[in-house]
Amino acid sequence: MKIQLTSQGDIQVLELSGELDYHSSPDLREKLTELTMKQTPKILVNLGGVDYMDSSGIATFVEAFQKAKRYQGRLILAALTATVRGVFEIAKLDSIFEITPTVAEAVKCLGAKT
Amino acid sequence: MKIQLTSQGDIQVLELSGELDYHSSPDLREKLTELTMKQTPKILVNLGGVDYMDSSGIATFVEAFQKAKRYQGRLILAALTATVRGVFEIAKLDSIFEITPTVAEAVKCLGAKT
Amino acid sequence: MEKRFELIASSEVLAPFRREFRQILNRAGWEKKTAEKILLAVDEALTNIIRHAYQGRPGKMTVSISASDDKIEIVLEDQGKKFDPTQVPSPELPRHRPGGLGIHFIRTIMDQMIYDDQNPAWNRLRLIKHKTKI
Amino acid sequence: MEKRFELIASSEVLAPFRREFRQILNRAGWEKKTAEKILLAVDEALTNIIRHAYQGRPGKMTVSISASDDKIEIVLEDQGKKFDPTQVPSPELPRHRPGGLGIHFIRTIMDQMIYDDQNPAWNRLRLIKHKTKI
Ligand SMILES: Nc1ncnc2c1ncn2[C@@H]1O[C@H](COP(=O)(O)OP(=O)(O)O)[C@@H](O)[C@H]1O
Ligand SMILES: Nc1ncnc2c1ncn2[C@@H]1O[C@H](COP(=O)(O)OP(=O)(O)O)[C@@H](O)[C@H]1O
Repeated sequence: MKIQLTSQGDIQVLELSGELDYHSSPDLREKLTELTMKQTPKILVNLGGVDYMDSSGIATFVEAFQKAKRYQGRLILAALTATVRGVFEIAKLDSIFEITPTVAEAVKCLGAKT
Repeated sequence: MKIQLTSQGDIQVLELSGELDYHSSPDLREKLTELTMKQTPKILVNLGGVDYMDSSGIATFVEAFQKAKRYQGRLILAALTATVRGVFEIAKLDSIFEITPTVAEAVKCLGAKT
Repeated sequence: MEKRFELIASSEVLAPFRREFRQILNRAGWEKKTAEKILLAVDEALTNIIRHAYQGRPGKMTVSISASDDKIEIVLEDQGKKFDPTQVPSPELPRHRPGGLGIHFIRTIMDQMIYDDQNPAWNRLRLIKHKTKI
Repeated sequence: MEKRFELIASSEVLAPFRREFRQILNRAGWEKKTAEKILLAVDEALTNIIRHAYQGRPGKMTVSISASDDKIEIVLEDQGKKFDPTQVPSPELPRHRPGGLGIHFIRTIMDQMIYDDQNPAWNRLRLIKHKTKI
């Protein structure tokens, strides 16, 4: 699992690649916790490079999503592969999370301020 | 942790020696579970050789004790070293468990039938 | 096709195991979408063994895979804490709290999840999936 | 006297660690009864790191011991799940269900249990005991 943090205006972008499972999810959790502790208002997670995700990955996103909600922050998941999208669907979480097909749409959705 | 099972009349005697901690407690748990699954009416645990016990050891005994109670079985702990007795005391469990100073007293207490 | 893996119960074994299992599923003729789901179900069961059955105690787990033309059967065995996952009730979805989805995934993906209660010292879980729903 | 241990977060390291720690406590002049209690407190904290902070993920934990004439301070560090044990309420005793005693043991045995919340990536727990109660 590789995690890269960049920013686009006032949006913090986490770009993930590799497999997100019980072993690798603590790294993602750490990065997301750093962002939510700072009350980052706009978090965009680019999942385009993630070809596998299990319930540990889901749990990590649910936790960050709830934390962001508490301070009125937003967390958007973008560019999900079919496999990863399928996992959100089995969990019936595809309707709870804000999910956009592409990163560009997520940026538009969050309204980047530069 | 060494565990030896012998019997004295209708009493099943578990003789333990060594250190009872998070690492070794599953072995004890397995032996005790075997006895409680068979609804062994009289279980005597000889702790004379146990010079260290932590809360995992306590938890193992509490679990077996509750299981034995459910089928009206009895579990007696005998010959505790001062260190081990101290741990039951911090947990305030010394008054809940049947504890006897020696194995002979435990046998008498359980009334071995031969 | 039969294949048996003996794994150390630690999270770093998951990714290499999945790599090999992916190839087996592919060779056994499972289409990618379903293969990824079976992979997920088995990964969830192994994660539970690592996390809940052994909880940081050293331990082993074995995965025995039998793939025939029409179905796949995966048998998972461990010597951790005795636990029957088939008894866990299904969670209400969507869950708004983190966790508690693993067994639901296994149940949803596989056709059968059978816990074998015969051996007092082992957990043995059988997961079966048919190529065409029966 | 200062001593630092780097341990793998797995249950088999506990017994060998205790053996060394026992000698340190003895050399630092602690009477056996109190030494065994301090040993127990540290063992409970390490067990919690193995079991709850890492949960079967590979990880490291360090124990740094400073023993002076009048007190001993033990600092435990890990990179597992962030958790502040000082926030856990004391259980009602006696507990009739198994478990839930570890933090109570640490709290009862040590004079101070301080969780250092400064580092977002590390857990750091300080346990202090004075030779004569202050
Ligand atoms: N192999 C196992 N051994 C012991 N307990 C287990 C096992 N698998 C699952 N459990 C228990 O069942 C609960 C639900 O499991 P699961 O649905 O996989 O969600 P999660 O692991 O995220 O909590 C776990 O929290 C745990 O208490
Ligand atoms: N280092 C830790 N990391 C995460 N959670 C912990 C940690 N230590 C304790 N906990 C949580 O606190 C609870 C109480 O701990 P404890 O009193 O040691 O009893 P037990 O471990 O037997 O449950 C644990 O069940 C666990 O949920």
